[in-house]
Amino acid sequence: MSYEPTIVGFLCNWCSYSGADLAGTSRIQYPPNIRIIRVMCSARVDPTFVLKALRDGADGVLVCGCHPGDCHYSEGNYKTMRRFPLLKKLLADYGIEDERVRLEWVSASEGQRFADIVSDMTEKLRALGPSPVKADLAHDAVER
Amino acid sequence: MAIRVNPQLIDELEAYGAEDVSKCYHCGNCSAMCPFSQGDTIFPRRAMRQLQLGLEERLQGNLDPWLCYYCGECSEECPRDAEPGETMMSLRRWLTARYDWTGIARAFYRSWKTEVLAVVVTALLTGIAFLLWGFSQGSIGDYDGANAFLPASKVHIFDWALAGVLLFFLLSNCGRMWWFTLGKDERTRFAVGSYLRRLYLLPAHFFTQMRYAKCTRKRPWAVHLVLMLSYVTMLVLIMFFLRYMASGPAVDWRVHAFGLTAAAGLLATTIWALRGRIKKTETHYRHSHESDWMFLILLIVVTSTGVLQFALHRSGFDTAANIAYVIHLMGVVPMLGLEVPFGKWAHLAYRPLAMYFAAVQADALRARERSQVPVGAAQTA
Amino acid sequence: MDGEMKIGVYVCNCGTNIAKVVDCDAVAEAAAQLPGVAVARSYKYMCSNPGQEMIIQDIRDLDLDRVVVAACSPRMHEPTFRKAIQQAGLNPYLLEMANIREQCSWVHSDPVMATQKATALTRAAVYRVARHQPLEQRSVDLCPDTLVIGGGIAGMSAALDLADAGYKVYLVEREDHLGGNVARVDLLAPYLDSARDLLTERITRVMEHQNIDVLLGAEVESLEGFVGNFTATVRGQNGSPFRRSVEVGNVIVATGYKEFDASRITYYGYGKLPNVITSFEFEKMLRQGRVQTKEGRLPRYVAIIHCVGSRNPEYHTYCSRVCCMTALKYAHEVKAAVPGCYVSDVYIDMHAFGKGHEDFYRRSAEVKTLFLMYAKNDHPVIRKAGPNDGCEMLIEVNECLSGETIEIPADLVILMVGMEPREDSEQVAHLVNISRDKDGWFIESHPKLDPVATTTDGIYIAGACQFPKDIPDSVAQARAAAARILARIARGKLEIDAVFAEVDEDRCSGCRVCNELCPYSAIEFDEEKRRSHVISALCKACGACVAACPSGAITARHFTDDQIFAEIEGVLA
Amino acid sequence: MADRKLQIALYWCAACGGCDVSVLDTDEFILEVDKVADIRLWPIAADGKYADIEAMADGELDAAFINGAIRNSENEHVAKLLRRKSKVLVAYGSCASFGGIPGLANLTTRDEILRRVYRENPSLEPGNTTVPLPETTVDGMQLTLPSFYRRVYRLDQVVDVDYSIPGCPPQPDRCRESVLALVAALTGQADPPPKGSVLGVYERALCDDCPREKTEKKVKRFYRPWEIVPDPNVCLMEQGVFCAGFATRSGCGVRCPTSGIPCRGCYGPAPGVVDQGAKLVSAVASMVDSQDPEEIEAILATLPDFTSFANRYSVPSSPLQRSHRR
Repeated sequence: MSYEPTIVGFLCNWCSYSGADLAGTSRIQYPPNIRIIRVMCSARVDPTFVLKALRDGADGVLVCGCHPGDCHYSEGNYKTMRRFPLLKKLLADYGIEDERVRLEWVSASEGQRFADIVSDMTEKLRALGPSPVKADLAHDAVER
Repeated sequence: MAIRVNPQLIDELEAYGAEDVSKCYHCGNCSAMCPFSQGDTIFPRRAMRQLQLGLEERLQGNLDPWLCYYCGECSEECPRDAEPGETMMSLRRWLTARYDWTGIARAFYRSWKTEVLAVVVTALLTGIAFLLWGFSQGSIGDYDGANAFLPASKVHIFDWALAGVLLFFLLSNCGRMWWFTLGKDERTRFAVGSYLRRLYLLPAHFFTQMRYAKCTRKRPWAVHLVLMLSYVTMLVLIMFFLRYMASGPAVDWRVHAFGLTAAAGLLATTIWALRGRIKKTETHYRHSHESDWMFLILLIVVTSTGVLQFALHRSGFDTAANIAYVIHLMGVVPMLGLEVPFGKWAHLAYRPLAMYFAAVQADALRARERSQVPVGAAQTA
Repeated sequence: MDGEMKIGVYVCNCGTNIAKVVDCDAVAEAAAQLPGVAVARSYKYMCSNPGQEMIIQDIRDLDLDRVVVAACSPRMHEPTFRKAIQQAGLNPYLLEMANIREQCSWVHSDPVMATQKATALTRAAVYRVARHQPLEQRSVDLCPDTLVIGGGIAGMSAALDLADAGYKVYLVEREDHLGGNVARVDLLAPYLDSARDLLTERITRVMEHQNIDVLLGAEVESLEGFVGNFTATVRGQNGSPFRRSVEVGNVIVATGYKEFDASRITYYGYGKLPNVITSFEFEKMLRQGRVQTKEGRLPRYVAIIHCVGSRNPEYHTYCSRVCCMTALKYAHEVKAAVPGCYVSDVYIDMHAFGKGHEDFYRRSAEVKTLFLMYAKNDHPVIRKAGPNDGCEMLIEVNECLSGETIEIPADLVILMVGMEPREDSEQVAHLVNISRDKDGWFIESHPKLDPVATTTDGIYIAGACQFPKDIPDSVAQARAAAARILARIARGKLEIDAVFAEVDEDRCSGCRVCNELCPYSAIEFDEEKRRSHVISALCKACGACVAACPSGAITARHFTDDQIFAEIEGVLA
Repeated sequence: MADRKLQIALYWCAACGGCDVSVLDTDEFILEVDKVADIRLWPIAADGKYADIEAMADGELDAAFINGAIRNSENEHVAKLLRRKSKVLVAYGSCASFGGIPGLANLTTRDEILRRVYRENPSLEPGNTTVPLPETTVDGMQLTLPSFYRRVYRLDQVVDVDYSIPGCPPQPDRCRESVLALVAALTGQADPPPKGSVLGVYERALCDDCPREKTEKKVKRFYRPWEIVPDPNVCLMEQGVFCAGFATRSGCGVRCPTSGIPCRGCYGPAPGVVDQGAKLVSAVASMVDSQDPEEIEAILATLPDFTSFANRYSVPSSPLQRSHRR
């Protein structure tokens, strides 16, 4: 049986979520592996969400916000931009592969871009294989 | 190499009756509904576009105007009232003027005064000449016989002379037409084979007007065919059987049967056309250039006087018959001498020629495409 | 409490829009099994009246306390369903939508996978809604005055409507005169009426209007606050410099456009050939009543070239919309000014979309304008004419309609330069906090349903700053903006979304990490209590501070950690 | 005063011993405890064998205080044993509560640790390649050792825990308070705190008790403590010294920051916070004063070994709990 990755996407309401909606209204097809969660701004994405998603079995996490300079809240996406390198350091130390967590800028007019990102990420995760986190922790509980 | 346009051309064409062509924005409705516009041809729009742009050379070498018989449907369908039909008509006038090396045609088309003047003067001269000559031949009381005022045998010779002059001008202009359309184009200049193969089209189109018959509307074609056949019949009779027509108390029915039918045909159609143009009954009668009126007036005059003199002579009024005859000739001479080579009549030669040339052109183009096929294939491969 | 919770789940088929890919019944059945779900239905059109009725009835009959609608994007119908459940007496915030159309059925074709995804999204919505709390809308007073940025035809029209309704308007114009780009124009297509007359009436009314405070030679320096309560600082530099701050409730941005710089295009010889000029330079000639070449001669041949900088991948791909009719107008004006002059109009397509435009096009053809069509990627080329060409320049065009490469004479060439966003559109966008599209035009809140408002509440756009527009369209949009604002003023109070951030003062340790973060300076630090707190009216609920608060003392109403955790568990369960 | 003495046990699992010392640091308070309780097991201070515990009836103990994390099978065995024998089980100190310093081992692997310690350690006697094994035979004798687990667990990941008293070690006063509270509960003089309560802590983050002055935070560069002499009155974070205080529960008495040492977060996350590390990521990042990706990278590069600062005491408590590297 072939493995299908599950991606949890945190999209900012103003640009990226609208962009994803635009992909819909323009019927641009992309893999159904992503599950989108709407937040008002990418800056609302607490790194805890990312860890939680991985903990609960996500194979990848995608965070999307407005392009730098275009944030509906003027600077929210810069806050996300600052957070990500640190989050990546943390994840690397926990042995999470870099490809699993991704930050992208998608504007309200970039339905195609959003679809491309999801397709690309899905491809990469298929190649990478399932995330070990959930299984590992289940295993830890039964065998020390 | 870019072609230099002549912005004035479109103004020049106004004198020939093309007034609305600038309105055309090439939506293609006319091409869509014209039966002559097949496949990717842009008939009648190509010529209209060349006219709008002022591509004089291209236009002069374009046969399209002759391929149109002016059924008038395009003009009716045109969303912008650009009158494609009438534009083609005007282009035919313009081309006639272009083909004519003497410049007479141009003068006639551009100013009806000149035309009328020329016709009137010629008529008067003819009148005077025949009167003087008549009195030197016999008595005005005699229509035929030894003492005939205008002896058919001699008039016959005059006819031939006139025909000679007419043919000279007409043929030389046809020569120019060939040069403009095919001669200049090295692809078609020496296509001897195709010239021979297609030759049959000349008589075919001349006598049947078969292309006209293809138009959606049949009536104009019928009328035109009757007119044209009657005219040709009459021409033949005059050229070869004049003596029998004017012959003696005894009626030669072999000739008269034709003569009278032709006369009837001519009268009927001419009157139909005149009525049409006055009442603007049909699209192709909506616009009338001076030359159209001249054409019909001369025709009706000549036909009626012809019939008249016959009637008078048969009913024994020879003097009156002779006078009618002179008037008849006063119409015939300007008609044949001026209108046929330099006026609307010329199309009796240009049209069939155009069909013929068009066929040759088509052959040439097809041959060219065939020769290009491998190239095309190579490109697509 | 999950025990007694009663959630209603409604799966919309959206005709076949959702149902053709997603098995809506299966989604509903799956939802029915979830904890707290009292009823789960699938229906043709949830947004239809019967659809909403169904929800309302269920709420009443089964006394549901929470509702999930799995349908289109919440950006589309959340307000609809919030109203619906409100009618049934539920707090509007006890609703959650699952986006199974835009983000599922429309973008996926595999029914199995799509149905799985739709089920997951619906599950997430159920988990989430179970953690929703009822929230109360707040209303604040709003200042009835309006700030209009830009004194062009759009700005003035909006200002007049607002002022006529009896409200104060501050009209800020950078130049020392009103009128904007229209003031640079002679006659107007398609009726060839005078732009001057049109403007004079507007300008005099604006200048004399007691409710309009015209600030010429001035710029807006900063805009603080939020809808209903903005504070703008206006700085005037020319004349006697001043800086004043005005209180306004709404803002209309009508900053217009600037024309494309023709010298960016080399192949038309603009700047090198003296008689190649732009449309605006020609307007100037017309206004001065002298149509002539640089050498002062009357042109015999005038050529007009369309789409200069527009519909061109190298410059702007969009159509500038006004040039076609303006070009036709020139044909008329040239013929009028120089009788017997030949005008050729070199175009790609003739865009005659507006009222009276098609007739105008026809009339222009009747005055014997020579229309030459060139292909989008095959522009004409202009060169200096030789001594015996009898004209200044020759234009070579590959003419599409004839298929010929032709050469037309020209003494004067007019380049129809397109419109582009002003150089400072980016600063303006930041100033009023709105977004720009890829070309730099301001983005409206909805391209079809709300082309006047922006994503920032209280900021409206009018005229060509949004996209190239002709005068009627600009004025229409301007007056629509005015109407929108008047409608709001009429309501007196201003309903503000109940979604905002809150600091739990018992948990705040006063570390002040959040203070720096708020783009709306909605977070205040109370030196007394040594706690931070949020001014809810200023808060726009972005949640940046919530994520940043190291002690978890800030909650985002309606986007709490709990609710989002629930959603994560939902999509992954 | 209770008629019968309370029966209690203190035990250390994977720990440094600091927790036991912190108990001793309560000084004569021990004697107060002794008045009301019999200490049945306290390896560091009193005699007592596992056998004695095994001999007890289930629930015979009133309370057992376990410090240290679960690193090997012995830790788990004793933890489970005490759980069975005790009415109330208390996770004492940060290791038992969050995994603590031993928990950092979860960022690497068992094999790596054994290799480093028994093969590469410079202090090994040359040629000695002995690695401890669960079972060995020495001259016909079967010797067993507790097996060394793949990872470190916090106490409540292997047994059910009633209360926890965080701190590395718990501050003596807090220890005293919480013990008294428990005694009161166990002797029926007060209602027992709700199960799962964290004792000996405050409800806010450290900054609330930190005397250093706080303003808005913008940082262009971070410093290790020895790199600068920090202003004693200004928030360390604002001076670029990484201090986990604002993401750490107060209760310690702000001993580190008041003595110029940045907080390392031993008291664990503030109430309601899932993971200290994640919170520190967003909080620290939001102080970075730049909008340019390169500059941001550069500034964050001045925070070496970030994770072992962010989750210094809480790796096994983070949602990811351990490294998942393959």
